[in-house]
Amino acid sequence: MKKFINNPANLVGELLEGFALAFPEKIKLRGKNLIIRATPKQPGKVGVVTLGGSGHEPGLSGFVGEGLLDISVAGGIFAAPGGPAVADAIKLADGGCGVLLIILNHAGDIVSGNMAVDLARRKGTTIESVLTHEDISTGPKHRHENGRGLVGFLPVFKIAGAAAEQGMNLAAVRAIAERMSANMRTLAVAIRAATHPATGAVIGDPTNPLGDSEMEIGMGQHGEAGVGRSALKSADETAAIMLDALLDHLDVKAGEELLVIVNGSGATTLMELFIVFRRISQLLLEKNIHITRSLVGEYITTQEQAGFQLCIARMDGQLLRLWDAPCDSPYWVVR
Amino acid sequence: MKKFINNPANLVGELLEGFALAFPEKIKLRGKNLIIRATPKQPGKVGVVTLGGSGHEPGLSGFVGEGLLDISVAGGIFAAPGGPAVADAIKLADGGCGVLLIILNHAGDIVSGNMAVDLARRKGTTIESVLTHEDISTGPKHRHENGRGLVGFLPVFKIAGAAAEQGMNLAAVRAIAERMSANMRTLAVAIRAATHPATGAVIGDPTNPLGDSEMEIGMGQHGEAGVGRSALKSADETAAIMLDALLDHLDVKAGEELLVIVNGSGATTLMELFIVFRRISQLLLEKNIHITRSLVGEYITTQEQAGFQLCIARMDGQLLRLWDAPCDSPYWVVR
Amino acid sequence: MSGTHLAVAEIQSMLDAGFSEVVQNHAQLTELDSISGDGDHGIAMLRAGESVRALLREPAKNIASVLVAVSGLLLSSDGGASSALLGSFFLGMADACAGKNELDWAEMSSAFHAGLQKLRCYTEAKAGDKTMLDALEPAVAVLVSSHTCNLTIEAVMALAARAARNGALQTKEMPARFGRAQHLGNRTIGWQDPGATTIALLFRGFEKGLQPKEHHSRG
Amino acid sequence: MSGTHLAVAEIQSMLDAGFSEVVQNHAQLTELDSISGDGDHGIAMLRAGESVRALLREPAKNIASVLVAVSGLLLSSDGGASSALLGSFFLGMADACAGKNELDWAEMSSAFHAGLQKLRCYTEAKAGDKTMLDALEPAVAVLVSSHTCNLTIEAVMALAARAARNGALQTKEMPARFGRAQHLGNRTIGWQDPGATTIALLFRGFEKGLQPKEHHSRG
Ligand SMILES: Nc1ncnc2c1ncn2[C@@H]1O[C@H](COP(=O)(O)OP(=O)(O)O)[C@@H](O)[C@H]1O
Ligand SMILES: Nc1ncnc2c1ncn2[C@@H]1O[C@H](COP(=O)(O)OP(=O)(O)O)[C@@H](O)[C@H]1O
Ligand SMILES: [Mg+2]
Ligand SMILES: [Mg+2]
Ligand SMILES: [Mg+2]
Ligand SMILES: [Mg+2]
Repeated sequence: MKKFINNPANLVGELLEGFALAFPEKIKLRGKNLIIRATPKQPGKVGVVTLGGSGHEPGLSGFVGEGLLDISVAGGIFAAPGGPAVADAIKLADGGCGVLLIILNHAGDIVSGNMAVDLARRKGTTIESVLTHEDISTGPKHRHENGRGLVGFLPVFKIAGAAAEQGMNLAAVRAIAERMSANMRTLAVAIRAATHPATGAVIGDPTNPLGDSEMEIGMGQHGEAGVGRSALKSADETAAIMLDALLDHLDVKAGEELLVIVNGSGATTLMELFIVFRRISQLLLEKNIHITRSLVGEYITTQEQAGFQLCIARMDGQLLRLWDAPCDSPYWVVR
Repeated sequence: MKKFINNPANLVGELLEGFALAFPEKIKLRGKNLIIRATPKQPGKVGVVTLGGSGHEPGLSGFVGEGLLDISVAGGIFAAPGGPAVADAIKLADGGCGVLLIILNHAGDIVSGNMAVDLARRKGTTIESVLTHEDISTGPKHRHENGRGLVGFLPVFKIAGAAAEQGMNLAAVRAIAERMSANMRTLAVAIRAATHPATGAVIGDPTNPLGDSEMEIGMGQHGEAGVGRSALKSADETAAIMLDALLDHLDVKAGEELLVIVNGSGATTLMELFIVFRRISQLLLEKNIHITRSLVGEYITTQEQAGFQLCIARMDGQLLRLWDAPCDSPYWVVR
Repeated sequence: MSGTHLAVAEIQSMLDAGFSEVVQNHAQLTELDSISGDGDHGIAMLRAGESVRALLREPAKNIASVLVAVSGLLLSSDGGASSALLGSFFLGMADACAGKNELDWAEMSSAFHAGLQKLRCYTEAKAGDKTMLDALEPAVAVLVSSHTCNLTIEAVMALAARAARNGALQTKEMPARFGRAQHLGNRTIGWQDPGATTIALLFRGFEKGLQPKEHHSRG
Repeated sequence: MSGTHLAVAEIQSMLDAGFSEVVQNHAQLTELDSISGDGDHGIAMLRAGESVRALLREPAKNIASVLVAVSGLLLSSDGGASSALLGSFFLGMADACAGKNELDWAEMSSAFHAGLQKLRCYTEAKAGDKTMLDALEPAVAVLVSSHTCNLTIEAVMALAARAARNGALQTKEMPARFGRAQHLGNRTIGWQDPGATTIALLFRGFEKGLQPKEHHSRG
């Protein structure tokens, strides 16, 4: 895969440096891989930290800023950062009121996140964590706790970030982040696999590549193969299949209000995402379900993977107020 | 090219509908193809309007909103809208103080823009226009007025939008938009051509496709072939070649301050754009040229074209103040 | 060539035949535009052409109203440079036909000329620049210079169509100097300009549409 | 097997040989991870392995400090699940060696066991789940059960390496239940788990690193 890169061994270092240079008024690179706010949060408020692999830009570090994260710890390409670095971040983010660590459910993030929590606790920091695991393709109803963390990190960052900014205590920030996490569901679809940018190799079983007229529901954020291969369908048909599965899993009833996010995986155009969103809107209207808030864009990508993630979330008054609160990060600003 | 679409004949209608449904608090679709603000600008301020083809999302309609455009008139895929629709938009945007029409230099946009200006004048609207033509590959020094309008539309929208919002009169808004336009330069590079989403056909001379290890400096925003084909270079080398050409064309001297925009063409990842931006920063630092503001992201895309546009602009105090003014559009918010 | 007049229905069938040629050859137009432009010319012409043909099947008040409607469809098809320029062409023709229910050949040729003049308001391109003007200018020139000769309308339109075709063919040898293709310069040599090709198709259709079978002479 | 001790230098050369095997086979590891994971396991192991090997060439204070440093490099290599788990493994070994300048074989095997215990703090995976545990558990079990037998260190490590290799081979038949691959379930059958393969390589290297040539007996 043709790319504008230099030595593949330096990908992460160079991309983080470039990112920090591009947004000096919003964020800073601290040490090797801690993205911190340019102006730290005032002490006396709960810190909010996350961790995750690189190669998914703008996720996750693009959402460090006022009203969102305090620190994002960036790992290698598609690889979680180590626990000690995360523990350092937790310490740094602690303004005396403890820290909430948001972990996306992926093997490496769990291992490093848990290790960091251990290390931070041993150093006396008050630390709680919340897990996002809203993928329904890997987390069917009877074991939803197994689901991967996909674009649903964004509402959880937003809610936790806003709650912390407003001065809620750690228990309250954690509780509302959990509520957001428990009330969202995501499903992904892909029509083209990603490559690993350091090797250029396509991710996926070479003996069973995604055909030219196939799509795969459930393909992971790292290009991991999914479970629902089928013939490529139209935007409208795909939207309907995915929406139905999500509504069923979250058990949404007529009359309810939903947040809807359509997240492009990298190579899929905004044009396509709008066409998908249009159909989602129509279908929800037919079902008398109201879209109360929405986002369409690229929040977490996987190189040149083509496809999208559809996320729905049940909102309530408090969640909506926090969702609407101002924030100011490189890739999401709310006035 | 695999895409999530429905009937190709309905691409534009569906994408505009979806776009409007996704951002109801910011924009509305009026008629077939006018994207207007959800809450119109107060009367007594200059209106700011643009026109351009679709298939380049989020450009141009993603930048309708407070502090930016009042109306964007969307054309067909890669095709300018007709003059009468643009004239309607101008009429609608006129709050009694006249309208500035921002035209990107592309054949169809010029024809329709000029026709709209004629029609609007005949109807008695006070209308001025400004042309963006900052591409240096098609606008060499001795005939820079020939250059295509690329991502430089964004600073011009921002400056004109902020000036209008602040209550400047039409002559002043036009003058400062012209100053912004005259002080910017863009160069594009591509490593993979786009397809037309309605036909799926690759754009470019089929007898001379871009090779697997080639890049093309100067490839257009619609996938039109460029002029500088060469072996694919590293991110750092490419950045240096492009930056040097731009600095020379704009005649930038040590000690000056620049705005730098790196715009991804669609398939190129933010990761790559950051790596490019890093090198641009280093090179400018070496030359003692200061980056005073910067943007890295996708502001105008061309389907799955891979590559980026590098834009530099000479700023002054007034331009910087207008650049920093708040704005609130679907794809650009400044607090 | 004096003595023959074209009424609304004849104008409609001439236009219909013109757009029919264009619509039938849309794939070739897209292919040409893919090489040096952005690959959409045939798409634009197909969409506009089909809607124009549907419109031409409706009864019309007078000649100007037909031409205004054709122009409106071209302009509102949001089809880029070619649609906008063709839209302005038919608008110019319409202006010249204001208030008329039939045209004699002198009026007809000046309507074509007025169309060209209107189109020229929106582009500085001239024959030789590898654009639709390479086909349109010689075709209109034939109409203007021939209406005084003693030829039938069909014969003059056949000459105009031949001039358009030759003009389009000649664009093969030229480097583009206008439109998206201009930036490719010499790399466009060898390929016919898409817009000029459309004009040639349009006039070929006009010629066919004026063939005696459809043509009701009012001698 | 009593009476032999490993000093810092021997531990270093054992570790070095282990990571050398892993580094040499990184491409295979990436290939396996491309099939059912995200195609980066070999990349992570190459990067971490090379930095570990560079570190092992430096003189070290004591055994625990070597192991802490190895663990630190694995953890700070930001290499995902496998690096984090291996990092915790060597951290657990280090804790067990605190204050020691040499290890007898009983101490050595309990250090390996402590490593496994530490690793288990961070995953619930067990042999049978198609993860690195399928190789690591049986290998450590051999060390733990054999240090009481009358065998040389080399011989025990050879048995452990064989157990690791067999464990890794067995993952071929299993559906994944942990890590990124879990979601593919049965579609992973037929492919060896990348992490288990790494463990097998590591122990094959440990065996080589303890070969008499490098091994200074203190009998
Ligand atoms: N400035 C111009 N003057 C004259 N003709 C032009 C101009 N720009 C484009 N054309 C004509 O339009 C044709 C391209 O039309 P089309 O592809 O439909 O529009 P676009 O360039 O907007 O994609 C060209 O082949 C050329 O004949
Ligand atoms: N939860 C887990 N428990 C035990 N081993 C795991 C777990 N997750 C991953 N692994 C091991 O790690 C290997 C993948 O490592 P690697 O590709 O480097 O990490 P990542 O999955 O973060 O990309 C798997 O093959 C498996 O052996
Ligand atoms: Mg990984
Ligand atoms: Mg076009
Ligand atoms: Mg075109
Ligand atoms: Mg992996």
